Amino acid sequence: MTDIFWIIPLIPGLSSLILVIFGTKLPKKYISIQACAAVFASFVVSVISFIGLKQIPHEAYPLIKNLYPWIQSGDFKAALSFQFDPLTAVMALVVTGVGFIIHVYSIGYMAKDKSYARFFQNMNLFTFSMLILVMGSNLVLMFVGWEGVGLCSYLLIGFWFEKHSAANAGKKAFIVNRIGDAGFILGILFIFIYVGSVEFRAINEAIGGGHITQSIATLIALLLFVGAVGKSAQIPLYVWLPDAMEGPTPVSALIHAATMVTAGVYMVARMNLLYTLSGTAANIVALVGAITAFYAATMALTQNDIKRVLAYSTISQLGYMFIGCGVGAYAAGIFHLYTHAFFKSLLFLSAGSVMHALSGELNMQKMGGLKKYLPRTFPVFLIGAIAISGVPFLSGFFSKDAILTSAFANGNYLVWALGIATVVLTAFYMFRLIFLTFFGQERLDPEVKKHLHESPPVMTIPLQILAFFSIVAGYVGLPLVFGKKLNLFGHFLEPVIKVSHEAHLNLSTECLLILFSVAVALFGIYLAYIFYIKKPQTPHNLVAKFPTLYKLLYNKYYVDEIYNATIVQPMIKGSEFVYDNFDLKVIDGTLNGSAKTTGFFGKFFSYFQTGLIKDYALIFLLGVILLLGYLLF
Amino acid sequence: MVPTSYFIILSAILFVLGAFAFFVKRDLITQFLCIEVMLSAANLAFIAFAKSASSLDGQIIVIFIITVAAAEAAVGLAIILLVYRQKKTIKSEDMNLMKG
Amino acid sequence: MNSLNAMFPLLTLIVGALLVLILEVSIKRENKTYLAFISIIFLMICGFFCVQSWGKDFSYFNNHLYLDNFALFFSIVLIITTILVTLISMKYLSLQNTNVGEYYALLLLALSGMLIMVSSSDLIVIFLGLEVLSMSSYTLAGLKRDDQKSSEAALKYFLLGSFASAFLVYGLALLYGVSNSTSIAVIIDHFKTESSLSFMAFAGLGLVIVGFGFKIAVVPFHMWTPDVYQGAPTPITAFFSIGPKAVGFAVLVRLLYPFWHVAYDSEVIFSLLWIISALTMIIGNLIALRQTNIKRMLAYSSIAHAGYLMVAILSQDTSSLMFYFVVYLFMNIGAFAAVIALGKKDKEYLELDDYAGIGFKYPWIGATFAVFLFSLAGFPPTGGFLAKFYVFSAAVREGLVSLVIIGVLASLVSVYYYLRIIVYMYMREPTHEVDINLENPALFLVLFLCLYGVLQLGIFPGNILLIIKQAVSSIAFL
Amino acid sequence: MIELFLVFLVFGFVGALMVVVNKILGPRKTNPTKEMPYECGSPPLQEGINPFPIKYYLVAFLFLLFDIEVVFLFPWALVFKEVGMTGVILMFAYIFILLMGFIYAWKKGAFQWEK
Repeated sequence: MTDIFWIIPLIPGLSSLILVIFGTKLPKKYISIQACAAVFASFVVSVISFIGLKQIPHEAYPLIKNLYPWIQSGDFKAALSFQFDPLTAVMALVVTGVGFIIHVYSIGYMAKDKSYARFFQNMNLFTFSMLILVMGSNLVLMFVGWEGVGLCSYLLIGFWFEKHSAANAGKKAFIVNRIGDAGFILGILFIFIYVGSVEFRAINEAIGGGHITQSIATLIALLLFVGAVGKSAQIPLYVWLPDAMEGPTPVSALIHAATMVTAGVYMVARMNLLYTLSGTAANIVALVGAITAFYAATMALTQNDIKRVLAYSTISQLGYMFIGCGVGAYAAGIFHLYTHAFFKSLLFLSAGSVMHALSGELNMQKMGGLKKYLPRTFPVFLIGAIAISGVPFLSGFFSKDAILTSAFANGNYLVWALGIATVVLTAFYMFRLIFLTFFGQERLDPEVKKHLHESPPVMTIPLQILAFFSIVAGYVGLPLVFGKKLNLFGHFLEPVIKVSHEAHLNLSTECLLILFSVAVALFGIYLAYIFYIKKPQTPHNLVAKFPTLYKLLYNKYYVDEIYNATIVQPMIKGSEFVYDNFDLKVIDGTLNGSAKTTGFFGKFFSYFQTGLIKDYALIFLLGVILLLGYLLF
Repeated sequence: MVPTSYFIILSAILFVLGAFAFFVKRDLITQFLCIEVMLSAANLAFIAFAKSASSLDGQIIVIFIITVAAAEAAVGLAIILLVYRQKKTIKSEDMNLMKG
Repeated sequence: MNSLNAMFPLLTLIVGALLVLILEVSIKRENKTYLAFISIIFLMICGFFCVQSWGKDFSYFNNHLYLDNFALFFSIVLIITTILVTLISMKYLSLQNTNVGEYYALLLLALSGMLIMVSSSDLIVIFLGLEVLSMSSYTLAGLKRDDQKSSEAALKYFLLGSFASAFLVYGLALLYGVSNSTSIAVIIDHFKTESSLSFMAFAGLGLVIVGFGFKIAVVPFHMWTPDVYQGAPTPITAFFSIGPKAVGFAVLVRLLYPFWHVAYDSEVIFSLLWIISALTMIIGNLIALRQTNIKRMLAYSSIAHAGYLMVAILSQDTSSLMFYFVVYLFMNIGAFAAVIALGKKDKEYLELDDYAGIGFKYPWIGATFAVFLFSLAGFPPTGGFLAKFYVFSAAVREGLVSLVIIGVLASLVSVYYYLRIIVYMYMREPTHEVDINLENPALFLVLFLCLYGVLQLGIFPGNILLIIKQAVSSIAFL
Repeated sequence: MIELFLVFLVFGFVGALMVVVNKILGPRKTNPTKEMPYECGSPPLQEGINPFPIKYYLVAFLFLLFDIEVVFLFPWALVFKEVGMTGVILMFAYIFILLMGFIYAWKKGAFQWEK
């Protein structure tokens, strides 16, 4: 049963092809059924092959299926061949599983959209390319998938291209990703020069055999990491992700939270030997990850648009994954990828359901008190928030904790500190989001409120499934406190992740670390609680009701003020400052700047294209003279 | 006995003159004649080399080139006529419908 | 093997051309399609001869005409090009009142000129072939006789073209003076005997490179390209964008490959071509950014592609060059066919705005055009990706890393303007009514063939690579 | 061959210089009087060149072509004995091609003087 894995990608591809050809003629119902069925089928196949994989001995890893000797030029070979090993299995399960749930959700969400077929066709195409990316057994095939997902995200971000902003967001995403891809291509070329092959096995053997010097490894690793930075929206190439929220919400959930943006992490984990060999590259990865995590979290504080908050939080969580990979805890990084896929898509989808209920309203300041109107959406949203903030016994807690512990264990205290700080911020902004949206007094437009309704079951049931997984998914990777045996996830990945230097802490330290991170998480929630539930109207009421307690309450209020003045305001101010100056001016500036300069040069050169024969002849002659002068000297 | 290099220098002078006259002149016919000058410069060089190497190939080649030049003349003049019929001018500055 | 078989392809073409001419003048029919079919038949026969003599190394005129597999490969590529161009021309001629039968005869003659060029290794014969090609091209460019742009294009092409060929001839004269011969092999051997290249030799080589550099349109000898491409009838533009380039590069291969093995002084030429190639990639792509006329944009893009091909020349990897040409043939003719498809009686849609919303109005044309553009931009899994990949990886193997980096960046720039057309086709509301003439089976056949070719080469390139390997292994440098 | 190179260099640069200087310094404006051909100061009575009818050009081209092609007959005559039968065949093929061209021109009506 282990040799059928190669059909996993083909099923969505086939379905997408059918939709391309007959899409416009088929009835909506059929389209949705086919699309979901295709993804579900490949999910089933993934599960089967996963079970099969667990039965065979580790020496047989990875399973390789050669379909066609694709490229052969001289000594360069790249086969059209898929591979299946634990890492691939995890990715395939996440992509198909979460993908399936999101497909189902989209049935309800896109129900009224005119270009229904185009949407599902693109989603299937995306699943296809993503699976190619994770299952390809060589870098070239991986690159094919890499480009494919980029293209699909471009198409899906610009899905509502009538909106000018959507079209622009799509273009921005595309251009930024091209910058990353340049690095990626060069990385592949260099690997080919120095290894002589692009097959992952050959590369690993070459590294294991010590055919690659450390400096070369660093160069290649950094080039590849440029690609990862572009795809996974890290500093400085993250700018496209927030704008990408112009796309439909399921797209944001699938592509920009669960799967595509994690491709970079997958790539780094896949090339883990390379990064381990060159310590510098690994450190840079960890550092970039940590900085991004913190930076994005600070920016999430001030956003009022639900989806943008989530987008920044995604960037910050991706930062965590890169921390994991950077400090050598690849298993932990992938583990976080896996849990994050659940709770972040859960958050996005429930945000989508909120939008759905409020007929497209995104501004949190215009919400509040929705708890009673959205009885089914609220609890799942809450679960997602708790999970992401790292409260114990939900999935987010385990993965985040694993990453932070190993960061600490490897002695990257700066990274660890940034991580911890990010925990506070994460908890804070997530619960700010919760409180502003579901608690407090209503700030709805009466117009919106008139047709305020809970989403249909086809949308809420997927949410509940995801919520379930967000709770339990973590238990496959219990922290080392409970002994290495119980960390099934890391154990499962060991054949792929050959790094052995995951430094171990003694029990007490680890427990302290865990408790500490939990404490800061709860602290963040508490802060949010104080500021967005307590503060607004409490004082006046209390003054009116209980004059005797006035002083005490006044003091409490005073304490709040202190909190506010000392912690929150500087944080908010700083993040606003960062957002306004750095993010908007510098980075967008450079992007537009580069576009402008190329445009300018184009103008400059085409100025010589006067259309006059004599000028053409003049340039021709100057060319000849320069050429001869060059030759004769 | 005139040394070959003299012929070569003469042909080089002819060639360069033709080349520069090509874009100094503003009249299509004249520009075309400049090209003919360049071609005959090449012919001169061929003949001179053939003579110095006392081999016949060069002279045959010259015949080929002359033929080609004649054919080019026919095609070229036809095209120039076509343009003249449309624009009533053969100034090369006026041929600027397409640019940029 | 010295045998008259070497003549058959050429004879076929010439007989065909003459027959078409005579029929044109003797049977005065308004509908010229039958001439197209006649010329296609002759092209097929010619192709048949080429396939027959594969691997037999026929030669004639004591090796002034030598059909090694290299020559045959390019001949077949060019024959396919001409067949496709003939197919896309049929309807076009009657729609855009270019309705002259000489058109097909001239195509055949141009093709014969190109066959002479690729299958000879004597520079004078190559020059004669070049002139046959050029004169037919000048006339073809001006065939839209009452369109001012067309005749202006013909004029510019003619003047600058013969200007360039004058340089070529003078270069030949100098080389002849150096080595008392015009056969490439003899010239190179003579170089080998010398201790270092004389001024004359350098000047001659330089001028020859200039002459062919004009044909393949590399910077700074590219100025004519956009104007000629824009003015000429669109099928002819498609023809220009492939035929002359292919032969130019074939000749450069024949000329330069033995030259690389001249131990001394070859690196000067090498660095020169390095600069030219870099400039071509950069400038071509940059100017293409700000074009709004599709034909003009494709012209600049073809300049850029010449730059990539120069990279292949520099990395001395003929197979990647040839593969690039096969792919380039399909994707470029396909793109031009899609452009032609958007036309009706006396009206071509060439501005970017005309393409707004085409993707939904004519889904099939839009989708195929998009595929060709993706291929030109070098996206997997189209052939364009593999072609670029081969060229660049070969270059990296030769250690031309910096040039490859320039190339990759340039092609990143190029993605933008290729993509802009797709954005217009799928993401803009049409500004004005665009209705096109759809009963054009030959054109759609071509679109389909090219689509098939691009995808086949992108996904299953195996077989063609084997053929190319045979062809490369047998390049004869006589 | 140093002279050759010097010639290239000197003429090249001097010529380019002149042209560029011209482009920079020379005034570009022109007026009808300036365009007028100079006929001893008196204004010209008619167009400088009164265009020939197109027929002249046509005949001239054809004459030029067929006249030049004949030039190949002389070398053939020189080596007639050596090349022998093959030469005859090839030359006849050559003549045949020219003949076809001639017929084409004829049928096209290039020779009929008045329509």
